[in-house]
Amino acid sequence: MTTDVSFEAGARDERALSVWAATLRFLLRNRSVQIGGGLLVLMIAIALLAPLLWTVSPTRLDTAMRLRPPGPDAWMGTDPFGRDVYSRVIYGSRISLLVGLTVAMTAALVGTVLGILAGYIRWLDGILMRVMDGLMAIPAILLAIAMIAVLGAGIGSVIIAITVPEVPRVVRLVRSIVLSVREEPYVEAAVALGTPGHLVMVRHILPNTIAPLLVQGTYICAFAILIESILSFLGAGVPPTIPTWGNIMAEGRIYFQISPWNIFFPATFLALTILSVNVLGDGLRDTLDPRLQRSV
Amino acid sequence: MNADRTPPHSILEIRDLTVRLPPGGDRTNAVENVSMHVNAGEIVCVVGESGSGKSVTAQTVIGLLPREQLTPTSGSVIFEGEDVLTLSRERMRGLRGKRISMIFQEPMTALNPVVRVGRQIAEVFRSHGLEPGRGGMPSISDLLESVRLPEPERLQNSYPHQLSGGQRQRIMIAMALALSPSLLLADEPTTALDVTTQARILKLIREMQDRYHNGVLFITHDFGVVAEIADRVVVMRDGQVVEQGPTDRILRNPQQDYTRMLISAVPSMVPAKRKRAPDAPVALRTENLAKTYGGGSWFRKGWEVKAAEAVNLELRRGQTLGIVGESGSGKSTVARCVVRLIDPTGGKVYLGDTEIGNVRLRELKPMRKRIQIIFQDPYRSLNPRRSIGKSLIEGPTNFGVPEREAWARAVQLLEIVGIDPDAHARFPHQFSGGQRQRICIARALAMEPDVLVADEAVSALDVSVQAQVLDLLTDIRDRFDLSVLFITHDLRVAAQVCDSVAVMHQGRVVEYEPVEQLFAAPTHPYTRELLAAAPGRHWNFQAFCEATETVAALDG
Amino acid sequence: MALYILRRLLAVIPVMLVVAVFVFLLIRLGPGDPAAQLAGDAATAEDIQRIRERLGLHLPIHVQFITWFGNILQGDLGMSIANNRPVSSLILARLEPTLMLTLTTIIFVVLVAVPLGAIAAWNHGRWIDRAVMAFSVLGFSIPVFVLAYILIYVFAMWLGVAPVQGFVSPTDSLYRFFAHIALPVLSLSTIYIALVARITRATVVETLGEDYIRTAYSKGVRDRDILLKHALRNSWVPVVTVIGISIAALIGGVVVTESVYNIPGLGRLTVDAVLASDYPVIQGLILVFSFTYVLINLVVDITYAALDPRIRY
Amino acid sequence: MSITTRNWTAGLLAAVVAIPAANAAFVSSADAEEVVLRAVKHSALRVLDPIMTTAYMSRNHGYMIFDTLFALDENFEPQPQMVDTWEVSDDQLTWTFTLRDGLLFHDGELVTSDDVIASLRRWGERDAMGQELMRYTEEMNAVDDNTFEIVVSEPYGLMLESLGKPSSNVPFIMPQRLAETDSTEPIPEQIGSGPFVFVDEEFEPGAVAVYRKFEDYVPRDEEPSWMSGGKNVHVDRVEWVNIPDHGTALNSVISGEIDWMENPPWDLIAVAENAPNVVGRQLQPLGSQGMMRMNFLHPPLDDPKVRQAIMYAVEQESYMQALVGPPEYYEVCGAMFMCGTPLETDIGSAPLLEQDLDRARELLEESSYDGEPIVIMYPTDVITLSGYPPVTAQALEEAGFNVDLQATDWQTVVSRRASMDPPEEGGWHLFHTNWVGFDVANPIVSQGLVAGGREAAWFGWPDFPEFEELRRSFAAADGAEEQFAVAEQIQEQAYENVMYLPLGQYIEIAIFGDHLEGVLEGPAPIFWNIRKND
Repeated sequence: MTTDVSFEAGARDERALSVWAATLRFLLRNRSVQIGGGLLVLMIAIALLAPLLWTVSPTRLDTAMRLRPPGPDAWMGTDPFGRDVYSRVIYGSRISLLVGLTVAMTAALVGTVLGILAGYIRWLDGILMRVMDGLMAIPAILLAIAMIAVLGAGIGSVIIAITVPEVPRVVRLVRSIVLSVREEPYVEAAVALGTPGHLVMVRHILPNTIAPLLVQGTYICAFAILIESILSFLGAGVPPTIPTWGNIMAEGRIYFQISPWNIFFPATFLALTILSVNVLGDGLRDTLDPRLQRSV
Repeated sequence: MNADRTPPHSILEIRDLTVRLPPGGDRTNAVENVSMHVNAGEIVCVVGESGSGKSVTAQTVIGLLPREQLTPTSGSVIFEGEDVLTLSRERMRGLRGKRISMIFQEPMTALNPVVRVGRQIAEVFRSHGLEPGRGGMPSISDLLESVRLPEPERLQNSYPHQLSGGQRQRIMIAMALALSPSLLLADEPTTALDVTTQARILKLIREMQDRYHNGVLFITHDFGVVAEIADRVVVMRDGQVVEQGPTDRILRNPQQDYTRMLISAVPSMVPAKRKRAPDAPVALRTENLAKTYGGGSWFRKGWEVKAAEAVNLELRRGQTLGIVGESGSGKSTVARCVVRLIDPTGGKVYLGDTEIGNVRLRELKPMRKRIQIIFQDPYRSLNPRRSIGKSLIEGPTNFGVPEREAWARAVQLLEIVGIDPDAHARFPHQFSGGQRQRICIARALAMEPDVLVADEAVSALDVSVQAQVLDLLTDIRDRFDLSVLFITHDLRVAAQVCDSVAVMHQGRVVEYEPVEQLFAAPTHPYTRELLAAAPGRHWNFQAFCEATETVAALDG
Repeated sequence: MALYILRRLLAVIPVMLVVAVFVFLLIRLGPGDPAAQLAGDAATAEDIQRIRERLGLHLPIHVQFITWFGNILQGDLGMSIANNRPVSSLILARLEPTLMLTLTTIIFVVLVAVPLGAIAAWNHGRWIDRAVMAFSVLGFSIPVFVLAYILIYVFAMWLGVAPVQGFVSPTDSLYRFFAHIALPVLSLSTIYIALVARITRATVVETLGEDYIRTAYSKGVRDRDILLKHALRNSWVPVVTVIGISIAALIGGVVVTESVYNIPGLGRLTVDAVLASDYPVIQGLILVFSFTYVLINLVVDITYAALDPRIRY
Repeated sequence: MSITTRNWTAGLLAAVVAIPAANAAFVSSADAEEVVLRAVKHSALRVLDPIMTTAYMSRNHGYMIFDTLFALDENFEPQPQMVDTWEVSDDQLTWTFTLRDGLLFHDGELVTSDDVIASLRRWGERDAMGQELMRYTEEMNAVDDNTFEIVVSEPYGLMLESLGKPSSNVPFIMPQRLAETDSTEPIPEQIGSGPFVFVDEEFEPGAVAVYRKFEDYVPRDEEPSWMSGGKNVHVDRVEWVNIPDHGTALNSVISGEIDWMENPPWDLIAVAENAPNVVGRQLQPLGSQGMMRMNFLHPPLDDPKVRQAIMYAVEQESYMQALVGPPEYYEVCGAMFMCGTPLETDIGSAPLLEQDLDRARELLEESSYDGEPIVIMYPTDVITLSGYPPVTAQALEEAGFNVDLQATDWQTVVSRRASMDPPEEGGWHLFHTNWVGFDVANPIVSQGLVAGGREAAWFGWPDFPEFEELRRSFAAADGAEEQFAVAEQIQEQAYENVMYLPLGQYIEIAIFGDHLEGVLEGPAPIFWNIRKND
């Protein structure tokens, strides 16, 4: 019996790492992942570098300079307060991405925890899923609007308000994966091997949720960015003291005919960002989990 | 076998057919330079293991190759004088169902679930501008009657899910033969069926072929079926024809090693002789074990299924107890109950002297290592995200074995089951089905169990691989003095590995005898039916001759 | 079957109870004093207190909930603070435009998206499929209000082929109804066409891979019949499910669309109520929308059970 | 692919093309013989009781269905409207009024003295000027059905101005049974004696309000002038449509779907006026005044130096640019009682007209301010208000203040501004609003100048007893010259104390189709006298 085969932990980790690297390489071969991911990375770069990119402070008013068309002084024109649309749009990318990514991660995290609880603790399942059904019955935008009315306008409350309606969807997803994977022979084998319940969950069941969650997470991210802009546009979102794309458009909407740049530029950035996340999501789904469907 | 027919003329002639696989596969062509022919009134069996290209051949003939994935690159398929490879889409459609028809493996999914079966049969006529029961065409009822379906009038208004698998396959046959095609392609039409149903369907195909005098290209992996039905045999492997010839010649005198190997790998119906200690201690015992599903919900009071009832079994150390039964007989329920993957609703399970059927999960845990299970599907039995090494040490480490020690043991076990120990860091997808099943066995052995439950553990494997895994199972049983509870639907396999066999039917054990006695003198009618239905029971495949010692009493 | 329907009906109760509790707490815990609002600029503290008592706002919260919930069960959704009318009458008055808008949209979506998805699925992997998918992903990415403005600008202002705003009841003039509803429906439906086309495509692609499709081919069934009679007929369950579920999301679009096109429906009422902090109206709207959503999905489920021979209950 | 792609595509195209092609088609009314005037108001009509609330929409609604005893003409003179004749006793204490004959309520009942007295009493509970009048009033008696008298405790010079008060709250006359409704509760039905009848069945709050001509209304013979004179109605029906989106509303005036739009955003007026069939006109004579109000109760704004620092830090022009935009629609004006009124004066206003950050910093340095954030309420949903707070915030920051700009909606501002709590506990430091010129045109009506502290003053609660006395003396002043002198004094002190800051004066334009004829000017929108030509 040869025991000189190397079973050192380091060697194993290296292999595990290379699995991730291989997965990443595999993902990057997908055209949608390339396009969507590339665009998204560009948007994130803009958001991160925003303070270097804007030409004047995005909140600086100059009432004498209001509603100027795009030109050398103001690349994307000025808004009704004479603020620089370009600087505001650049700043807005921070808010949109912050909201999108935070909502996606929070919803995924909370949803996963609740989904596992529902899928594993039988008595909790009924109660939890009724509550989730109830939440899902309330149209997301209405729920968000009502929650913002209670929590008060602010980025934090917008994030919470958009997250809450998304959580049930993640819970359902995770729960269904837990319930179906639990029937897989390899999970049963692990049970037969005496593996404790929490380890079965962590080792054998949870990894199955990563790919669907990643895909679902991108869709939630796109949806959150969209909802944030709609809420701001309706005047029920991030306070207008903070330049978000929705706010810029809301303030520019009545001047649509005489200064379309107030709508055009933020709308373009908004659509491009959502598009990039959606395309990325489609690419991830195609490569990771083709049977997964998107839900609204 | 049909020598008394009119001189054969060739209906189908495949010449040098090559079908290319999409790039990136493990070989360039799905089939390569394949030539064969089918005459009128003849059943030609194409035999091969998975990936041999036998289904692709049939799909090429009827023009159903997956679009843009498989493309015929050379050769010709001459059907009634025309090369179907050159026909237009519409012309090809005109042939399908009318001149060439096909039946498939899965009767459960091959019928449209939301359309009544009568309409589905009628659709064959209507797609070719005909009406059932008019213009000399048979009516739906005629057709249903001809495939021996009872109450044709009622049945044609049924939906597929209301029918049994055998009934659905009969509907498929009725549909395929509705317009009296000259060629019938049958792609493993009985593989998904229970053995008794299989026997009836095979009989029906023969009958129908006698009546319509058409040619049949019958695809199968099972030499038992071949012996039962074929006039001629074509053996395929890796997309190429290995050997072809009349059935009798192939079975008696195979020219190629591969053919020999395939034929001899079919387990014998004659129980293997083996010494066993009659007074070995009892390793596993069930006492009136029962499992009932349903009945829990307030709204579903009426819905209740007794999956297993009053099951009394006894497995002694070092022996193999087989549970044989068709699908739905409750054999897997029993297996999962004794391993406590599901909780029995009645009766007791003793592992040695300890009752484990009703204890709470906490108390159960120490008992877990004494009984292990191997599942049917080798592709789903290993966590695809964990290296096989990690899978192997999982059990022992659960019971406090230091990791280093567990690794060492894992290496040993890999060697025992015939896997290169250096492969411990690989992931399941890098292994074949047979290798995975070996790894599963190693994983179970790592626990040093007393009892091993094998739930259809070889059913999904090709016959040659199946033989090797069976050998391995027998080997480790003897080496580790294991007791094996062997769940199978296959009588041949049971005959080879079991010391005693319990036959289950509708949740109950109907007969429970030592293996020799069960095969030689079955007493329960169901057991007799089961034995009589085993395909190729007249043939001794290992000896390449007709069976001498058989269950002759059951013939007829 | 009756038992199944009863069971599904009973299942609605806990869901709606959750909604009710949630809505009540959400709104009652909110800031802003409705009494002060109602009293107006020149009100004194006593005025406000009098109004508080009239509205029952001085009672403990659980008493308020019980009273409120009891009233709801009797169809009384309370009084609008901003309009001083029963919420139920406000909602009833605004029902028709929203109903017509959503119904027209759903019909339009089904008429466009299902064929689009089916064609894409049939041509799986070819350019037409890619075009449909590209449209779909684009449809997901354009905010409804941006689209609405573009449509107004192009069709109403520039080409002058559609009115800018408003709603005409189909009972008054069918022609003018369609004229007014055309742009709102186009704006509202884009994202749902994207969604439904996508689901249809995915389902039909999957269905086309089923064994019985292969069987149908082997019978010589015509392509058209394979798509219509076999693939689509077996695809409608997921498609209808998505249409049912997306009604919740449709309502979000309705809120925006009605605001932009000045359609006096429930969406407009929602925005007005939010801006006026008219809590009873918000409560009533959420309850009505949620109840509608639950009911529609209930009907969808029961329809499956009635129509799909495979579904047992 | 032979599948029916083509059919489907064709169907789709057909569906899209089927969208009608002619604009006129959408305008054509279902009931062609009726003359309908469709107007978009500046906001939605919600509360139908013009006494319970000061909301201008409710006031406008009141002018449709109710009538008034007196009404202001274009010379700011109260003229009799429902009243036929009146006289004052020699001691100036008893006023006797006789109503015109044949005044009918919409339910067919005659208007009686009892109705008038009940209506005045209810108005007197709510309205500031009404409250003032009631303080002087000893009793109100019905002499007969058509005649009533008001007895005052001492001579009251603003009697007719009060009864003819043009803006919120207007002393509308309603049936006694309605007027007996508690003044904090809305009247249960809409019955008046005005020239229009409210169509309750067609009222959709927030969407549309419908009025039809009151056939039995008897107009006066005089030419109409502002709210006075003959109210002759020439249309069958008036619909007030609420279109919250200004762009949409404007476009529908251009396309002819709507006849009239109140207060479009100033930047868009040019767009409308460029359209061939649309005209824009200022209908409300005085215009409006912006106002910044500080909270006198809490530090640091209880310190006059800090308030003055703010006055120096800001300048009117920026506000007007941010709010209005095009300069032809606004005027920088230091007169607290409006430019263009008899009381116009720019005394004390210099610091407000020119930004002086150095002086502001200086004052701040001398003051008690130690860096606490100034809470500015920022209502974002009202376009005529959302222009101010960011301008203030930026100016204050430049002057060295810390600013907490709290975005919210107008309704929240309305309830929060009533809070006397410290800013950090739900109160506030500073908010902005607008007043119609008539509501600030003299020291008595102007709420911002009431300095009676927590009990009597308007939100912000300045408490200056001497100032309050000065203000009272205006009511007693005899003659225009004396009034002006008092007003000058009041304004000077008001600026010194920074009672409030006028943010400039702007006019509002109504745009309407040029097919409308006879559109009248007045302190509130007037729908009588208009003819709709084809």
